Amino acid sequence: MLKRLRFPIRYVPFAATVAVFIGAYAIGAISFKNFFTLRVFVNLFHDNAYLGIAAVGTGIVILSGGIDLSVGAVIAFTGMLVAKLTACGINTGLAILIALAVGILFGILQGTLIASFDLPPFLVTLGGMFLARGGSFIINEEALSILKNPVLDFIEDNLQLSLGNGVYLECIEVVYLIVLLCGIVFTQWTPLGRRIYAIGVNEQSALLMGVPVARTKIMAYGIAGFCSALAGIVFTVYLKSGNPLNCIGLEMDAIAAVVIGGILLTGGVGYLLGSLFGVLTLGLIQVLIMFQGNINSWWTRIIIGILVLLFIFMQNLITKLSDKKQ
Amino acid sequence: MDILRTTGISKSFGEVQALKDVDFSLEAGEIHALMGENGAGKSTLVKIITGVYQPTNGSIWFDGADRRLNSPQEAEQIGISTVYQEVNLLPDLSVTENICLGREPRKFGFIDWKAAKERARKALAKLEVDIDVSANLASYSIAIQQLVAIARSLDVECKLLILDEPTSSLDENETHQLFQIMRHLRDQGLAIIFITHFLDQVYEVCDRITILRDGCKVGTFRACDLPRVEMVSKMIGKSAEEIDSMGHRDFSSSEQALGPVILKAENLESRGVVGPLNFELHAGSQVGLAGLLGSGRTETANLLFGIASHDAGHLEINGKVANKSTWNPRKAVKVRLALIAEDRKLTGVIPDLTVRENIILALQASKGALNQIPRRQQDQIAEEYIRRLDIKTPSPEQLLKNLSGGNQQKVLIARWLATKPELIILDEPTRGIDIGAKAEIEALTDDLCKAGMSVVFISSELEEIVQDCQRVVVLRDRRQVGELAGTDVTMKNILKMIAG
Amino acid sequence: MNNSQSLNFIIGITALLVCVASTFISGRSQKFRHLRWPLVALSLLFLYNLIFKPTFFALEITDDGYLYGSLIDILNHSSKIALLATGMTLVIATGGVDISVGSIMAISGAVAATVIVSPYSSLILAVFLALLVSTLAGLWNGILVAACGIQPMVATLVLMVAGRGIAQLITDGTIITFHHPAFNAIGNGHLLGLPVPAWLAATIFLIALALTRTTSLGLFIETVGNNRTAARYAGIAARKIVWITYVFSGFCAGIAGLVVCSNIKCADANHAGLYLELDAILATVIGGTSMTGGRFYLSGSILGAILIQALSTVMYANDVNPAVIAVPKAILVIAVCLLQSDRFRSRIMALPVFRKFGGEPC
Amino acid sequence: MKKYLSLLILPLLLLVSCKKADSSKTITVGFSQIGAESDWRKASTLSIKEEAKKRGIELKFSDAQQKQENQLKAIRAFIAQGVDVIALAPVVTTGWDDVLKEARAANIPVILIDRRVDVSEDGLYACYIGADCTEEGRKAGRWLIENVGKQAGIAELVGTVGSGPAVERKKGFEEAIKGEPGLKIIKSQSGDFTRSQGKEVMEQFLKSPERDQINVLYAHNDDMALGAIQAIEEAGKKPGKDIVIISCDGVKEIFRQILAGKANCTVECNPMVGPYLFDVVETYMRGETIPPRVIPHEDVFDARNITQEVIDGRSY
Repeated sequence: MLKRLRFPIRYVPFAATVAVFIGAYAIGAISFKNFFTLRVFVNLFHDNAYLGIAAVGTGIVILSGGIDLSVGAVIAFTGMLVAKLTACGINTGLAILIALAVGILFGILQGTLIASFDLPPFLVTLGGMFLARGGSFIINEEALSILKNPVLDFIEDNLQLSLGNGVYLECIEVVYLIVLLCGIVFTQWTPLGRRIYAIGVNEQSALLMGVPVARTKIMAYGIAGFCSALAGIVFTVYLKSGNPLNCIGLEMDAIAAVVIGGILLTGGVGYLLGSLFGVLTLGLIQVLIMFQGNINSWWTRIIIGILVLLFIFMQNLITKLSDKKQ
Repeated sequence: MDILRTTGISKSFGEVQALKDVDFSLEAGEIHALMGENGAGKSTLVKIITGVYQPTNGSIWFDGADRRLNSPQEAEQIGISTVYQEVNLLPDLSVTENICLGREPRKFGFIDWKAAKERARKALAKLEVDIDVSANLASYSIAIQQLVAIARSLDVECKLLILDEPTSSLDENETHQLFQIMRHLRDQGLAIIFITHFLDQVYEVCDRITILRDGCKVGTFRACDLPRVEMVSKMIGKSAEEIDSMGHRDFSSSEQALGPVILKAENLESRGVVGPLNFELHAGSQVGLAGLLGSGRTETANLLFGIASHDAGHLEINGKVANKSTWNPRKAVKVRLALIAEDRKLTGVIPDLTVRENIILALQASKGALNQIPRRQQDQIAEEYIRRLDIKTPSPEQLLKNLSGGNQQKVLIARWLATKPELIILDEPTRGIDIGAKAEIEALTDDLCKAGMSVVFISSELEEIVQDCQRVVVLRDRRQVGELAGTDVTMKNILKMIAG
Repeated sequence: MNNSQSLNFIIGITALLVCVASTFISGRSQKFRHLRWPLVALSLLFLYNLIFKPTFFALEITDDGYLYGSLIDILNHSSKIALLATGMTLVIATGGVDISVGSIMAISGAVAATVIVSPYSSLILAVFLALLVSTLAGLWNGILVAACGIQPMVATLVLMVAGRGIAQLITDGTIITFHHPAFNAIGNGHLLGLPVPAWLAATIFLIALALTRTTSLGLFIETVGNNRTAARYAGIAARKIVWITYVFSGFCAGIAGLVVCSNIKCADANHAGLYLELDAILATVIGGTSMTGGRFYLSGSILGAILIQALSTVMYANDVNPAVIAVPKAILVIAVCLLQSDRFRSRIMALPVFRKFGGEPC
Repeated sequence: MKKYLSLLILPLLLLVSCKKADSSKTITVGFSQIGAESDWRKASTLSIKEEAKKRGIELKFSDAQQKQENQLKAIRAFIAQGVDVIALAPVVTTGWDDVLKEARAANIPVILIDRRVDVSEDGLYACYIGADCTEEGRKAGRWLIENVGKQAGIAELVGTVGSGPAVERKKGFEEAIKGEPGLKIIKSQSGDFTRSQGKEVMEQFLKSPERDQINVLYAHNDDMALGAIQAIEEAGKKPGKDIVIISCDGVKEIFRQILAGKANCTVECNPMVGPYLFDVVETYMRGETIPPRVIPHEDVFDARNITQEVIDGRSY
């Protein structure tokens, strides 16, 4: 009996998202020519890889019952850092490693403030956002391009796999998928991952059950920091430049993606795989609007708002229904 | 030989001194009861032994070495594991995880879920529980959850097992199962600290008893050398005679003519939850709701108070008919109904508000936001009830979270008495409350009845019901199976009905 | 010149002394504890200017007979944050958060401007409609949160995203410029020498204070924020309380929107109140209200607003690149919050150095 | 479980259904606009939309809301859609290499509007329409030298820090006045291209110790200038007299101010690029070679050449 009931309650929001994604995709395929092509599908991944990676980090933090608003700013910061370092003639690989290290440290710092002084995550990461954003302006006030860079060019020219008629599976979407996979394995099959869920469900109980709450939290934010930094690097590869104005407000997209993916903001409930469909759906909405091709900017905003709303409603509804069933 | 020795343990929270210089020792292979009123410091002592709190002074010796425990998992590592009073597990995670969290079996560094489930099943099997371990904990009853919690602590190699009020949400059989397990473990050389308010349970399983009062240790005794009455008097610092007088109530009130019907339920039902229910309650009398855990007692209370809405039948309180769709707590309060709910932590306590604010809350709510009770009056009310219920707090402005469980419960009772109710529903009012407070509350309810107030009394302790109620409604499997009145109200009859 | 310098200095010192004094007073009294650390920060800011930039304190009385100077600017510009923070405080106290206020500002401004330039141009109508619409926006949030039980942040995210779109829809994407003396007075006028926005903020603050403290609304809000189930069991209409706070927040945002739009004599749907919700939240938390809900401190939020604005004004005055202002802001916020956190204080105060400094954890 | 199955099937379906983009007769142009942040921007969008309608060209319009990532997505979408020409008003100058290469690979020409991009190799874009902001900066500088003279204390309201126009208009202006030691930029601070910021920053300028030396204001766009004018008036000074006001873009409102004597000069940056754009597009579709550079007609406006007619003639 329980076995049969368990499917809806646990997987419903996620399943709903998948359903809606497929639905939206079908609509696009029917109404626009050249929409139902491999290129569009691959572009979804290529254009949203950085968002996806950020969403993995955000997802983990949200599962731990926190929130991370610093994502966008950290992406911009790492971009600027890599650009600056390479401009200073430092080996690109090294620059990337440094950037990643900085990202992790940044996350750990935030985590420490939150965990060991119980400051509200919203606030600390907001501070982090200001810090990183300001920092990237201190590095350089205007965008820096990384042209003629052997490493990036190599990545671009060689690390790609042709799928026929001019469509390429490129490095960054692969990186995204790998990160996502690692994220899923991490959250579902490692003790630390489960601890993150545990403190997300109920910190007090988790503590009494012997979960090292503070350390786990710090870890979660560290991982998020890493993801943001990696997203920043992917974005830099994607743009071949760093720009302090990049990804303003991206954190909101990431959060939206995670929520749409069926992870509850209260923490402890949901699956990282959902974030994939959250990201793809957001991307899909944009592509649909672009294909439609004469929507005012304000309508774009309103439509996205409405769609987010629809998602939330549907999830609430379905979850309520399945609760009733139980 | 001793396995645990604490010397000169003291602990204070702000102005509240919870423990004063407590020496406590425990032998391997014994079941040791830790007794005391609420606020006596039992929970605090336990939390110190398990590393949740660090003592202000004093030292802990465990298993051959002095220990400085900074966290529960440090305690767990050296073999101290605990089952707390309120189920402290993770409802949104699976049973397996709740049992294995933090010590999952691994394969190449990854969790081996198959093995984990197996272990969970084994651990539960010891308690003769057989459930789907991959289902969410939330999908099981509190009793099961409690057993899962115990299973969790049995799952590790532990030398000292602490059971803090483990039986408060278990029914008879489950309790006896548990006791068997406890004895079994003791015989294997495990030391067990057992905290409970059920005296007979103490005498049933415990070898030694340590009594605390007001944060100080009164003494440690062999169970066989310590008569019940003496223990109680030591716990509450009152003489035996006083206690006798407290326990009894004169049945004159049952002889007095019944007042008008104040509560009338006809085929009252909420489908799939509880019902149909049929009973009446006369002003100035007590009706008991008897039944095993999960028999629908709390559900009934919620139905009457409008927490859950009934979808069939007729409910009339104080001459007001409760409308199916619109019946809610606010309306209930308006007709002079009050509910002191079972789950204090969740449904009653407002931790960050002061005692005063907590006391006047319901009264204020009934008056509505716009006509605020003048501050002076608020203080008077608070002072009055702190005195009447003998609530132990430094001042009315103390935050409620700094009070002990029993005193919190008293504050909640005060909150509802302040609304001058004519009908009050007491759902397990004495759960997790020591005998002293228990007697006080019983005495109080009697007085209230004498003063013309009616009481719906819910308790898993049949003695209480038999003693206090002229009329008992018996529930089984979320349905009303019968009603007893007057002289028929006896343990035997009730048990017969419950057993069915 | 010399004369005026000494005058600046005197003003500066008085300002500083006032701050320091109130710091100690608040430190002593149980009631205003939460104000202490923001006040310390403010004092430090003033001290810095007193030493390095006395002209910062320059105050003049213009020919039109109102005060003019950086201090007044702080008052003037902080008022819009203060307005938002007042509403935000109540929302946060119920355990929620409203990140749509910035967008609501834009909407309110757009509505007002559209009315002003329309044939039926009238101050009353413009203000009325703008406030009506923004209150409705608040109601919308309230319904999503209270009735549909959606997590506040997600619920308000919807309006945050869509709101600017709606505002642009109203203005048809243009920046509506208008010349309407009466309406301009809202953002630029002066009363008893002080700017009107400051008066507005003060009024709203007092209204909120009255609503929450002379009635039991405050108690109920704190109860709901602290333990919602218990509130319901105690017979409090938790839902109603929650959506009322969102409605009020929307209303405050509406007024803030009017102030901004009238201050620059145009409705800029894209930039009006952009990211201001963040400042409002910061102000609230700096003021000592916990983001998990429960106890709230309106006075603290106002002070927080002033502190945040003071910081950026000082930065402007010192020619700091606004893009970089984010950094000191972040540091300030974290610092104040650390000091507000009991755990941090108890750890720091444990150090012998701080023993005598009056910081026993409260 | 169905969900998962369909999930697996989806990519397969796609692989099967890959079809070449069939080209239709009507010209399709994809246009990626920066956003709708100002009247100026809106005007340029309008002019392109209307022109497209007039010429019966199908326009795929996409608003990036100030985000480069959105513009990249848009261009990829256009390529996938198989449009004939892509028009791009880049939000920043950097980071366009890859996507432009993709466009070239799909041999779709890209036309830049009102801002250049710096790319690693030439020929990544077919044509550039619009004056460069550096030139506008120079014009502003020259006007200052000719009309105000060689002695002045200048306050500068910079645009959004790091944004293309801000950087270039600053550069151009500084180039132009480099020769004149008498012209000093005393204050320079970002007003973020908005009126409110422009006003707030100007207020601070007017309270700074150097306030008395400021007699020229150079604002990177009209909106900031309009904000600053208010600030100056509130400070009890006369904009246009006590402080000469020069700004860029040339929107209706600033003309009114100039006519009223409250502002002095605005360097036009012509948003009405629609006609120019579609001329180029049509030449390309006819298979003729297209010019690498088209410069729309742009004026410098001051009290001498602004009349009511000019104002009424403006749509923005």
